[in-house]
Amino acid sequence: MGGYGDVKLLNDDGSRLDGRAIDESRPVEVKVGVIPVADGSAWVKHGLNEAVCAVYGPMEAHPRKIQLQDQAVIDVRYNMAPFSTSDRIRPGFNRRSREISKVTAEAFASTVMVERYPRSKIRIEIEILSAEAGTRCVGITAASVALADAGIPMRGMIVGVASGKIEDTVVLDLDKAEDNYGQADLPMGIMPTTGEIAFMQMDGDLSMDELQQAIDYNFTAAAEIHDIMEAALRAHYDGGDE
Amino acid sequence: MGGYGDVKLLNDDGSRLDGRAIDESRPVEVKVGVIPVADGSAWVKHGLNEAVCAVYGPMEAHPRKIQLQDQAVIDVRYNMAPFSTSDRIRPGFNRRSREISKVTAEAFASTVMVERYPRSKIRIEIEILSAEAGTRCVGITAASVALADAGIPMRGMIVGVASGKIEDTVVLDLDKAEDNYGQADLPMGIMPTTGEIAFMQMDGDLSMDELQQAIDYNFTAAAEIHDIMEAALRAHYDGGDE
Amino acid sequence: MGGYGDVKLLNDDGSRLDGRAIDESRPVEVKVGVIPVADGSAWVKHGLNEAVCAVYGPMEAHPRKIQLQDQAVIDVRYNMAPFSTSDRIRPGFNRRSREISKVTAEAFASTVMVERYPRSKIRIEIEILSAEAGTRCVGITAASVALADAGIPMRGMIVGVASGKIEDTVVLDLDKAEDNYGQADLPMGIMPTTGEIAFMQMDGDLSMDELQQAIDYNFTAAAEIHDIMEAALRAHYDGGDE
Amino acid sequence: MAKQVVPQLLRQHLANLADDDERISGRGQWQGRDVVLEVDCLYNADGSAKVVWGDTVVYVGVKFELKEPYSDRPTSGSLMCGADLRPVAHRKYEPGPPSPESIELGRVVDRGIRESGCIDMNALCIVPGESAWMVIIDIHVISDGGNIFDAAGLAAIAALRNATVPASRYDVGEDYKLAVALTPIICTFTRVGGRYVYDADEEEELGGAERLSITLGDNGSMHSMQKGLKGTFTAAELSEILDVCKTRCSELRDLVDSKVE
Amino acid sequence: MAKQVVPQLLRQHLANLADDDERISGRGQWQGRDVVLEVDCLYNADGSAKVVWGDTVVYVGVKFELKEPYSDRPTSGSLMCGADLRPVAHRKYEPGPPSPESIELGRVVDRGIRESGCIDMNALCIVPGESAWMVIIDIHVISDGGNIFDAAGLAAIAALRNATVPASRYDVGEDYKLAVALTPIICTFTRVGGRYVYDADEEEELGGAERLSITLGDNGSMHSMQKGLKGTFTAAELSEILDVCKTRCSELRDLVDSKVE
Amino acid sequence: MAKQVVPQLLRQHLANLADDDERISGRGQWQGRDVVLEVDCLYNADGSAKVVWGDTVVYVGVKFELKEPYSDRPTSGSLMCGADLRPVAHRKYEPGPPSPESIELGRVVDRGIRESGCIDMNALCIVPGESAWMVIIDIHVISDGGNIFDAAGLAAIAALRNATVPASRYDVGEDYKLAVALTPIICTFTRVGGRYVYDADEEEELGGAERLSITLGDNGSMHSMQKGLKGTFTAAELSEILDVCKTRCSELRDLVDSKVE
Repeated sequence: MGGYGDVKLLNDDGSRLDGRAIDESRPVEVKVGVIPVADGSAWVKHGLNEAVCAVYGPMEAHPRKIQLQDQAVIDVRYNMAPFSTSDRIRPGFNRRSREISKVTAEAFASTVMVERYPRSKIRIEIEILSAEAGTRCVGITAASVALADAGIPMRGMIVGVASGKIEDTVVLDLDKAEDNYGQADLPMGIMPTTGEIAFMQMDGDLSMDELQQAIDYNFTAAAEIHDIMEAALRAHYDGGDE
Repeated sequence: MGGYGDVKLLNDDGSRLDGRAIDESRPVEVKVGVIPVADGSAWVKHGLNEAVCAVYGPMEAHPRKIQLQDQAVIDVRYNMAPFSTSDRIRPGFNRRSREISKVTAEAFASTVMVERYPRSKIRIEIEILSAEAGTRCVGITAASVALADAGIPMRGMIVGVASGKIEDTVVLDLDKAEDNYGQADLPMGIMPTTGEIAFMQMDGDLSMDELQQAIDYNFTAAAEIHDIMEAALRAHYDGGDE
Repeated sequence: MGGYGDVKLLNDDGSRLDGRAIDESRPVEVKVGVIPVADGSAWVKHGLNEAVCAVYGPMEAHPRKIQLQDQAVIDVRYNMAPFSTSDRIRPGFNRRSREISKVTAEAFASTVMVERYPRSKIRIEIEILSAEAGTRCVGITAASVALADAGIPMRGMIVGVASGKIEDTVVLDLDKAEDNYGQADLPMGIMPTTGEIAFMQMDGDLSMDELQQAIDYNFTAAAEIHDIMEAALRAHYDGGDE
Repeated sequence: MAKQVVPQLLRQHLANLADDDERISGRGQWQGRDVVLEVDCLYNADGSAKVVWGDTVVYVGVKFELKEPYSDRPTSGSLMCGADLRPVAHRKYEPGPPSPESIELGRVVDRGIRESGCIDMNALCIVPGESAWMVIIDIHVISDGGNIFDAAGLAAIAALRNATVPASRYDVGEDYKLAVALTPIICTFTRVGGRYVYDADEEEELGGAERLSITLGDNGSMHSMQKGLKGTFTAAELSEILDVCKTRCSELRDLVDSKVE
Repeated sequence: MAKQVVPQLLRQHLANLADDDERISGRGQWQGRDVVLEVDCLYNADGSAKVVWGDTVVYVGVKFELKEPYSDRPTSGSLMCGADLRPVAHRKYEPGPPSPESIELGRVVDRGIRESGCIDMNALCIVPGESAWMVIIDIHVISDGGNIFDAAGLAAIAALRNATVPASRYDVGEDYKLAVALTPIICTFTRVGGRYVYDADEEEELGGAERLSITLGDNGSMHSMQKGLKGTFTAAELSEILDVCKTRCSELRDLVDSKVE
Repeated sequence: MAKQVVPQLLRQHLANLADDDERISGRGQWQGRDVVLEVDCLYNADGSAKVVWGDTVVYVGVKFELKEPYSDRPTSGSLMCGADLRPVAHRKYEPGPPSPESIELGRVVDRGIRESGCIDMNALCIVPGESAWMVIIDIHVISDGGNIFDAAGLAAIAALRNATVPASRYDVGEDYKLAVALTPIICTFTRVGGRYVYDADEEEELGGAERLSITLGDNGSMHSMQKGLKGTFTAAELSEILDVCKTRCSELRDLVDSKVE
């Protein structure tokens, strides 16, 4: 969080610079099956963020040393395309992407029924095409839909959502200016069907009360986005999309 | 191609700056067996270019995942020595070298009788010692002779040759100035014994007629260089060289 | 060696800048068992140098291609912590560390009874925490003690010692200023119990007579440090240390 | 990459089809798949295009950066074109440093654009010897359903023709459209069942042999060629392909024209 | 890294212990291991600390370098925090580029320190737009006996509070103590045998599930959280942990205070 | 690199030969192989040499670059010496980042040249604090038939003595010969069949033990030593070797002298 404090992020009427209410998410769109050669795939647009995800597998895990004897390995790559941000990103090794890939993989290892596929691997490939704050959450949402499209059994779909703090006010779903100049960010991966949290990071400055408010916003938003994800999957299998 | 157009590359009598005729190749010298520890080797000097090539194999292909069940893998490394150019080249990863290695390997996979050596590997190691335009072709010529020296059965020897365009004129075998300031370059790998083309790249600007002229020059030059290669091999096995 | 020659390194009374005699070592301290999770470990402070070493193994050598059929592989990593020097060292690949790791591994492969553990690997992990000239020697000393602590059978403990030349005088155990501005350095790995030399490098300028003097100093110092190492091991197993 | 034995069965099947002048997809020898081209589709790119070409999907984003010119060309901007065949695009792709396949793809597209002269490098200069634009073309293959060269080449030139120079972001004036004088187009031919076909799909590539990629400019002259993969060809075969190539390139150039203006 | 099947036996044993409100080490659910903190212990570091936390041993060294500020923040210094889980620290660690585990460790410690605002970045500036201090925190884990996050976080803030800005080494004045306004502390909780415990040791981590790391500042507000490893939790479980977290953080902050002033 | 069990048979054979004061090649204990030295043999190098030493073939190229001097040595040029044991040189070498073997080779040759003081670093300075020559020595082993240290060291000093400073290429005056005051020479001894021999060949290295490489200057003083590979030696053994070393170094220095002037 930049936390500069000298940038105005709320209008005088309490609304946000882009006109949203403090508990209002940016619009979310979901499409299923956008990558023909993948076993499952999805496209998610969340505000100005855009992500695609391909799922491959389950397949034999190789090299053998990564195999787990009693479950599948979840192998996630979160990657930002070079043109996804205002300043171009050089392709290649990137500490931020590695960390996000790790915690995203751990989230899905908690919800995919990995014990059904011993010694195998499920590849989740998340590509961020446009980034405007909140891409790790958009990637998680896309991955859940792609896993469902691939027919991988899960205990539920994880929804990526975030709340944060700007001008000492807790708000849902920070956009780029709010992320740059705000005071805190709390991205979470929530399974609305069970109430479990499979992914959580936080940085900035939050009191315990503010944390509770942010968590509440996230749960509400997750339920709403979950409906959009289900609708997209239904539409796809009814042959209704596009 | 630089294609500047403002650099004079032809003399008033139509000859080239180094005195060659437009259909005249730079001199080519070939030596066999210059790398004592290799299974086959060759040295080629083509104009001011100088290349050596070692061949190792056929040997077991490892790691196993690179093995092909019904044929040998051709593993080519084209490398420019750090001191081979006017500005020193840093050792290490290099996109140009990777591309040349790939297409060179594919050329030899087309002419070596790879189906005789399932699950094995043939290593072709091309080292450019001096570079003055046209090194990929010199490397191919050297590799053909080294393969022959190693006794690897081939459908024919590939000869590396190039033609190009300078001052709107198609000429054989560009030297460095012509390469830097010319309008087009067409390197090819030709098997004179069968008339097949195993390697081809082109960049610059060529009309269809100019292309035909350049191809004709290349075929003629390939036949001549093929004779030099054969003579060197004969001399080597007759014990006549050095 | 810097070998500038214009820096005064000896006092008028013939003593060194830090007051030591020319045949006097910096003080050496040894502790055993400082890394609880390792199979054996040691900490050595030698002047202002500080090193820790962990030993793991013998364990199965993998990947299999590094295995030796009739003996154990000695796998040494010598690494300088980023904060170990005046100017911070970037973590990662480093030619100097690779060379020291190689020759250190070769030294211990000469003294550990590797033939007792075919197809296995013994890992020696040397970490330099503070560096003030002579770290490769301190690392060797620490590794010997850590190997002993791990119960790995050896023909003897190698002691890391160095002599050098400053102001045309051979002296024992160069400190940082002497190393920077001196004329020669001769680090050695000596087994006092057998009189063998398992490690040796040298750079600078030494006559044959000076070499002999430097070797003599090193042998004497090695015997003394060997006593300190043995005392530390005895104290540790008697439960007497810390 | 794990290499599999290409089933003899597939090769034989493709050969039988070729004997009857047929293809596995039902297409004619020189018939391409449906192509959908979309431009200006990536929010943060300075120029962008998406191509859906059969089962192949490619995004291209163009970005500009201000750089000091090379000392031997003080008035010239520069061009960089790279491709990444990331694991998203096919189960056969693995993570790691750029593979030879992705390097080749980037360099072949690069050469076609660069050698056509469609961008005037001197027009990219802001202050001679001090600053000039570098145009960076990033090819991002999302789904490899065959013939990624042509899809990537098409998306690259369309993204360039869509590009806006972000002068205001760098405080060097107002944004303006990048001038792109020509529209070089790549066409790729693959030997399948013994003969050449245009626009091979995934199965045809798996059971096919060498590949010839040719870039033609607006006036029909050739700007790049590349022979890839195992196999050889003759000068006569090349001639035959070039005739088809002209027609296909014209059609695809018309498609680009219809989208960018 | 070679992954082993975690013995069902260990998991079962840990579950049985949890049922009886016990731990394998005999500790209580929220009881930590003994912690020994030492500062100013590395000769060439500008600030340093060593933490021995049960079987875990971590060194942290702080170094300063003069850099040109980023153009968009001309009056601001910078902070860099990295961790290396080198093979010295456990037989499970292998050489090579930074593993995801070491990247996560460095970034979690980094965020806790950075977001707490304990260092005034503008105070690190020497000449606006020209030179400012970069503070570099290097975490060096020597022995991984479990809960390296808390040991590394503790050593990092202690080393910072021990740090002297080496102005004389860079010819920009006299050395002075780095001003560190706050003492952010990390506490980590791990699900073991179905319930959360504080400060899991090596065996508990091997047989446990997800891990929650929380950084609290002096006034009790939260500066970073991180859920790691396989497993999920509920909002109610998080609340319970946060209460314990406050107490533990205070105790550890007192320990730091007792050593650095 | 795949390591093979060295056949006991070879070791035994070498020991038997040593007992009879013989070598596998028929040479005497201190006898080297034929050496052919050629200089000025690489068109684009500023200095060059080729050494054919038995079955070993090494090229060395010297290049110069203008660099800003290090701030702590503003009037000093610099020297860089590296070696690449590329796969061309033996079937045992694999592609990839520099192996420990190649790093050691480059560093041992570097130390011998650097420590001899044969090049006056201050004479490489053009403008103090602004520009000075960096001398770059690249060792390119083409065929490893044993004893690459001596072949590389010989080619390196010969290439240096052949070198021309390319001042005109950098617009800083006219080209001139690099001043090289001394001719340091490396000699390598290997334990084979229990005793030391000079100039081990490929088979002797395979069945031998430790290796001692010693660089002597013109006046007989020592500039570098390196013990490599598994094995130990005594101070007495070192003395014996040093006597032979002096003679061999003189002979090779004469060879260099005969070629470069």
